[in-house]
Amino acid sequence: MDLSRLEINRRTALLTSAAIAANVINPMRAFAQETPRKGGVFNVHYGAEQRQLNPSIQASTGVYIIGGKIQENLVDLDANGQPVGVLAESWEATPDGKTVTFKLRKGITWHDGKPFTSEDVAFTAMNMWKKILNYGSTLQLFLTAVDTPDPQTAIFRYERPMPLNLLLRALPDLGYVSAKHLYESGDIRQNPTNLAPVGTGPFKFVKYERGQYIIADRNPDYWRPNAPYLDRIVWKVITDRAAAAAQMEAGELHYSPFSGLTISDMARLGKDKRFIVSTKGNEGNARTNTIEFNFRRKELADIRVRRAIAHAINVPFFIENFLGDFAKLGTGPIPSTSTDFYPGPNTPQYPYDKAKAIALLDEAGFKASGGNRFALKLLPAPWGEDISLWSTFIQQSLGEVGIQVDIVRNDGGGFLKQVYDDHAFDLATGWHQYRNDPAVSTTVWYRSGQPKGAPWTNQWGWEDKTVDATIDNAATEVDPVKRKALYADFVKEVNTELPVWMPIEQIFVTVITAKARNHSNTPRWGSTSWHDLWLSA
Amino acid sequence: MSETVLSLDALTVRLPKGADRPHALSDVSLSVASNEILCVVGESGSGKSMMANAIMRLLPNEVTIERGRMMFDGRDLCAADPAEMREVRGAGIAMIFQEPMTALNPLRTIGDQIGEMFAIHTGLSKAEINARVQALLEDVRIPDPKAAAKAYPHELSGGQRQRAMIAMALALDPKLLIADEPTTALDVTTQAQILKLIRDLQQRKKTAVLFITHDFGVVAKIADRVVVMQHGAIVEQGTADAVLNDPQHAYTRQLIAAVPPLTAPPPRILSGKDILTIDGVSKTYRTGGFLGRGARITEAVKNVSLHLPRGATLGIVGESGSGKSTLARCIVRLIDPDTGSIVLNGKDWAKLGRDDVRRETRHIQMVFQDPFASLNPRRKAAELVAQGPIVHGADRATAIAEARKLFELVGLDPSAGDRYPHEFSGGQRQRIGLARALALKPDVLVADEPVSALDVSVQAQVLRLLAELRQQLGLSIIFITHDLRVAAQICDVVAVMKDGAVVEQGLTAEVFGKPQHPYTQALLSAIPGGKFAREHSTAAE
Amino acid sequence: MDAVKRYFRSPAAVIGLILLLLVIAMAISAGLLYPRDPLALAGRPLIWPFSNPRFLLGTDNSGRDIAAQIFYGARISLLIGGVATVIAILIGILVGAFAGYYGGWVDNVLMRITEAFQTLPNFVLLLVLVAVFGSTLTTVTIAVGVVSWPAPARLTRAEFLSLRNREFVQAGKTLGMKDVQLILGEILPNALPPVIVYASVVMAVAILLESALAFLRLSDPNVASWGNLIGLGRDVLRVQWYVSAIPGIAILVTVLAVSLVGQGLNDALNPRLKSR
Amino acid sequence: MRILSLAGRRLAASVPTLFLILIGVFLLLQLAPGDTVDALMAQMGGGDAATAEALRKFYGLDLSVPAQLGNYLWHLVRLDLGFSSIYGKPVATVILERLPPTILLMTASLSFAFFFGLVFGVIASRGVNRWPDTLISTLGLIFYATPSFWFGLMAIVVFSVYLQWLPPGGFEDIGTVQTGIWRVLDIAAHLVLPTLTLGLIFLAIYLRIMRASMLEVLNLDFVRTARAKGLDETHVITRHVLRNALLPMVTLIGLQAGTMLGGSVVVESVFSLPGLGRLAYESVVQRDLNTLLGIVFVSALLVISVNFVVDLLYARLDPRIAAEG
Repeated sequence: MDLSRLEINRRTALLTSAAIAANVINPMRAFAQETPRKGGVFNVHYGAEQRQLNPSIQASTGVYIIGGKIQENLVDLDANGQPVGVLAESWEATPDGKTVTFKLRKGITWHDGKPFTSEDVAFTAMNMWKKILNYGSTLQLFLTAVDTPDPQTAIFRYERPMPLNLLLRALPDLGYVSAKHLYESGDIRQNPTNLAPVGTGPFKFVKYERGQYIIADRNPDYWRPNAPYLDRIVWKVITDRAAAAAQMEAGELHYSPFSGLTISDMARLGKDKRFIVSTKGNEGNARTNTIEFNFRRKELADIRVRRAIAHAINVPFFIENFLGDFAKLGTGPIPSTSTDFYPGPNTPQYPYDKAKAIALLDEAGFKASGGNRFALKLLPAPWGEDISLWSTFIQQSLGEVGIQVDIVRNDGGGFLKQVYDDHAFDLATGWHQYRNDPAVSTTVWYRSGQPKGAPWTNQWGWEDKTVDATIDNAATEVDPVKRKALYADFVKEVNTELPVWMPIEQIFVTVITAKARNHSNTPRWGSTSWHDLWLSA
Repeated sequence: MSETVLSLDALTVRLPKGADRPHALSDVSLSVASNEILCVVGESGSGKSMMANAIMRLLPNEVTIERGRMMFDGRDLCAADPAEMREVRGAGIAMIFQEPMTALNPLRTIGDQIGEMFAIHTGLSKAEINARVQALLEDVRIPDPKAAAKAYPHELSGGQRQRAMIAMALALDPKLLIADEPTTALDVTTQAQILKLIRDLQQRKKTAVLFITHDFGVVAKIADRVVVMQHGAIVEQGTADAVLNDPQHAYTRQLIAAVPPLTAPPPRILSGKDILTIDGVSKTYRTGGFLGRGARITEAVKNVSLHLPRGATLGIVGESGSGKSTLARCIVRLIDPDTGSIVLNGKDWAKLGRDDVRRETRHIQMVFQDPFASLNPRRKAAELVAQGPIVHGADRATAIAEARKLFELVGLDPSAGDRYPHEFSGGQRQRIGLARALALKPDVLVADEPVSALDVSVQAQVLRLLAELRQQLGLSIIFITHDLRVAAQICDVVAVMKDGAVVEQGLTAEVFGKPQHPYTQALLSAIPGGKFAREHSTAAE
Repeated sequence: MDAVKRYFRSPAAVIGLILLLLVIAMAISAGLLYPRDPLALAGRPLIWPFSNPRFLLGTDNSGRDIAAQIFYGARISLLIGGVATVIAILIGILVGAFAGYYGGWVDNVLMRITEAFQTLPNFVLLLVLVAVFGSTLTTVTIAVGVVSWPAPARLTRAEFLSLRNREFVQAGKTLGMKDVQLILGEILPNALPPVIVYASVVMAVAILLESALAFLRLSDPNVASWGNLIGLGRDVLRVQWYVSAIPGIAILVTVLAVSLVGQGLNDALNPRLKSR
Repeated sequence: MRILSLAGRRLAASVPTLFLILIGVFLLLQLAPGDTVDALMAQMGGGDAATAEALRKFYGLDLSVPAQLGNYLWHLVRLDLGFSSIYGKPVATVILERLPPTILLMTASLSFAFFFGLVFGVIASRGVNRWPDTLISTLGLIFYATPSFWFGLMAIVVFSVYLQWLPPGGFEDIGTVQTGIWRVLDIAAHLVLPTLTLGLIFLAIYLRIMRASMLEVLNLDFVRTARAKGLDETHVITRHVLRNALLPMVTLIGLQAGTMLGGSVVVESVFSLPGLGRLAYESVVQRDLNTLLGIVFVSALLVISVNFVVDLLYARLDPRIAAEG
């Protein structure tokens, strides 16, 4: 059925984006300078239970939503995305980029009363960030030592130059500090503190009922004056999204982070004045939907087939009708929200062109005998409603150009093993998380030589020397202007070769009660400490 | 003097459409006086039980009383409303039933169920009721009444349970007691005790008893007056002596003639050689028990030795539980005996291995008791008979043809071969069973209670058929029965078994004429209507 | 046959039969009425039923025609229900026959295994089987079949235990028939009717199990099954509740039909032997 | 006492069954693609091969399968269910935390289904083939045919969102700390819809079994004797028929325990109840072998103890059982 014949109607019944747009533009309706109200309980929807809560050893939004309120990072981002000190007051790097010194804030104590010193920073960096923290280990690959001349100073020594703007961009996610005196002895991974975190943050951990809820109360001796405002935060474990939406409407939940509800519920609640639904406050957690090609299949090794597949899928129609205003057309691995590194739209693109797709496939020599040219196995990641819709859409679109697609469902463990370890896939699709800097978790998708079994890395059986070179140079280029240019070349190269196609760019959606104040005021607000959050009556 | 307790006047009961006849009872009129036992006798399907249920107004809801009156205690029970009927049931008219095994609630004690009669109809206190229950249990001569009151039905024997039912029925001294074949399911010795008990209680309490049976011996033993029923109508009515010794209606005469007399016909000459000798066979069962401890051991067959002359019929008689069936099954190796030898045509059957038994089994065949259960309902009649030869290698066509010939031999229409077992009557099915056994041309035929499930008249026909076949085919038969009268008719030699052992054996005329063993004597005297059977036999000769 | 007459006398059985024939008709006519692949993109997603003439029952959140999926879904549910039932009944009869006929240690061992399957919550076992062997149509069908055999096994064993000592079986033994001939020729034909009637219960459970699996997104996604549609509809439940409601009703009607027919068969067919 | 030894023997006979299940599931899950470390990686959002290797060694997944099975059974004999990789706690504590909701849900649904099944079964059998019977039987069939998750979802939409009578999910109201009677009422309110959803299918089954069993007992001889004693119909039923008709219902409880636990997987995920059912689903998805086997072990114990109680109940109800055997 030819898509064009479809009566496409701009304003689909599903999403009256006019209403949504209003929310996106000015979530913070101009209030007369209200004085913050102290007290109150803030209930948070917690969709997927994590195995532990310490952000120093696990970098995932699922941990930050809790651990980020109890433990604090060295550096975070301010309202317009620039680094701002939290545990660190100031920092400076030597011109050769091999030494970075942090001046720590004075008078900060852990929740158990012990003082916070540079020793904690050194211990966390060397034993957690370098050895256990996912992505942290690659970031701190060349970190040799952390000197602590005095309790307020921590000096990071690197073997190879560490670009300051890369480090400062990475630390908000990969810079949470744990207490040395609690983790010194025994295996860090099995330390019980991981399930009852102790930090310096505005909220102190109270209780964790597995499968039910987590409670944290106000930290009376928090270092920021008269903060936090809230008395208590309760994270409620609700795995069923429809049930979570019901609890939001019943007033039992105030906030559902990181697109926790279904698309239709988010659209519906957007029209309800009791709630604010927007992507504001999630710019730091941009992600793209992928199509990963397995070059071990001879059809996919042929660039013409990969391009034909890209041309065969009407991405604008999919975004318009299935994802609505929470997504937009992607142009490559670096999303447009990354102001520092986005190379602009004029890199090789693959707009929807069914005729061209068919031509390319014929040219590649795969004739359509009886409607099917060849069959492909598509393995979708099992999390994310958008992924399952996107994989169905791929199946339907490729079916139109004679490529039969069979979706193979797996659960979490099964998906990672099949795709990134056994390479038992033809096409795969999931999320690529962009974390403020391409070097953090983006270039690994293209850099060759990734160890077998490492998820979300280049397991496509594809290697390109020039791309590798560009990546390595950019990773160690100190000058921000030169670094940005290098990444622009990187995007051009990978978009031409197309080992992985990233056509859709999405930002997490926040659904929060209209009574909340000082919310969504930084690019990664969901993960921050909420020290200034309060609820009006 | 006795005054009429119950009188039925032209009672007519309609059956739902689709039944084999329009009316269960048509124009039944009779009356029962106090201090009198009226026996209602007739074959199965004559409507005698239906009448009992009609009187108690306990008919199944699709069966309705069409017309007629049932006068009891000055009231017409046909017109009585449910509340009135409930007063009559149990207090006015009491009833005991045929199957003692299932007539009592398995989950409640005997004392409790008898006590319930008082609880329904009287205001007596708990203590008084228990005392009355104890008195009743002594009245019906139950051994150890105190224990019996606390016992559950499954802990009592068939006879004891029937006594409990009688105690329950007579609890409130009802004017009328209806007994629907109370002794049919019991052994002949227990049956004699129960009949005596009913007779004594009836005379002492002057109750009117409506006694329903199909056994003329029982009629002869206890009836004051007799009513004979056929197809729902009364064909003859009168005093016991008149009806038994001078029957007017042809159907009554035919019924009485069918009752096999006790005296044996003149003995046949027997060949000297034995075709089958059983020597020292015994079988013990171990049931229950956990890892060997606490198992209950029952010695079903104890060291039995018998011999079957060629062409003769050896009768094995005894009450239920005497081990006769187990012995029969040991002979055909359905059960493996523990010890002893069974020699057939010179070969010891007891020692054969499983495969040899399967090959040799053609020489000895068995006919079973229950006409409904002994034929596979899913196979056609001809196929059933032809099964044996087919298993032993005959090809299907000749086996089926052979089967049709056998149908004629056993007195069945050959074309009936294509019908299914459920389309035949009880008697016809036993004939099919017989044909199946004869298809393999066996030397010995073992018949385990072949006729005890049949009506008297049908019983007589099958026995006659067996006698003819014995003559025609020179068959040697082992005939197992609990009914001494049947044994007297058909068996040349007889062995009496008790608790797994043979207590007496010899020529039928001798064993029945001059019984040596006290148990045999007790058995013979317990046969109801004994003298009637003897006198009648001389008359009918 | 009077059993057939008796079957049609009960109204419930007739209604059940009509519904079942309706579902079967839907399954057969699916190819004619909806030639295109039911999973293909047919129009805008989430169109309300009866609001657009081209889509009588509207479209789901992947823009697929719900009516087409209901028709094709009939095929899948009947297929999964049917095949799984056959597997369950076959294993059940095999285990039940041997345990019931031979008794002794054979019975003990087989009963321990049956008990093990029944003690283990069947849905958990189903989850494990699907997690291990993947969730394609064949694996799901076999898994559902393998999970539901203990009940028919128990029923067959009970039938064999009661029939084994029946006189017509002993007669067969005296005629010299081997065990196999006795089991297949004599006992099985009489043990089958109640087991066949029980098959309707097994089928009803099989269809419900498949839809529950699909609801947890563990069923075969390349197939237009009712369970998949319900699972998909779960995300839009609050507004477009019809996406889940329509297939839910379809499952309800099918299982109802199968159970009514089963009950009707049971009343009409109670074997001659048992009713005496 | 006779009954205890009988039921004791039954308990002993179920130990081999238990081991059979555990070994079976253990070997089966080895075949599943990916292991708990992959699942952990998926949840952590990434990690390099080195960490994966360390984790595998930590969870003892590097040993050979027989070795893993061996030391699992060795621990099991000492009632140590091993360590849960998802929750980083001993499996026993994880299961103990999740046991109360499941036990509460199961007992509530079982008693709801048994009680109403019994009542409606008796009513249906009294007015057989009249309107109460046909109505109840058809309702029973409709409940039997309704997919439980679908009924659950629709119930949430109607009762908790639209009518706002009942909470849409969860085991109890967190945030506001209640004690004593208020907490009990709160949990009860949370369990109303899940009990209705889980209990519905079993209500239909008990209803049919009770009706059939009542009809069968009503035709037995001792009921005719009771009527001949002058008992009115209600007394005949209460004093004689009911107790006999209950026997098949009681045996059914034993058989249903297993399937009910299976059903709770779906109901607990729809109503987000933190019970064993959902824990089982999560442990399969997360490939947490120890927790799954722990659940299988505990649910098997649960089913076996339910059967043990059923045997005692049955022996008390039916004196014939206590005597022989």
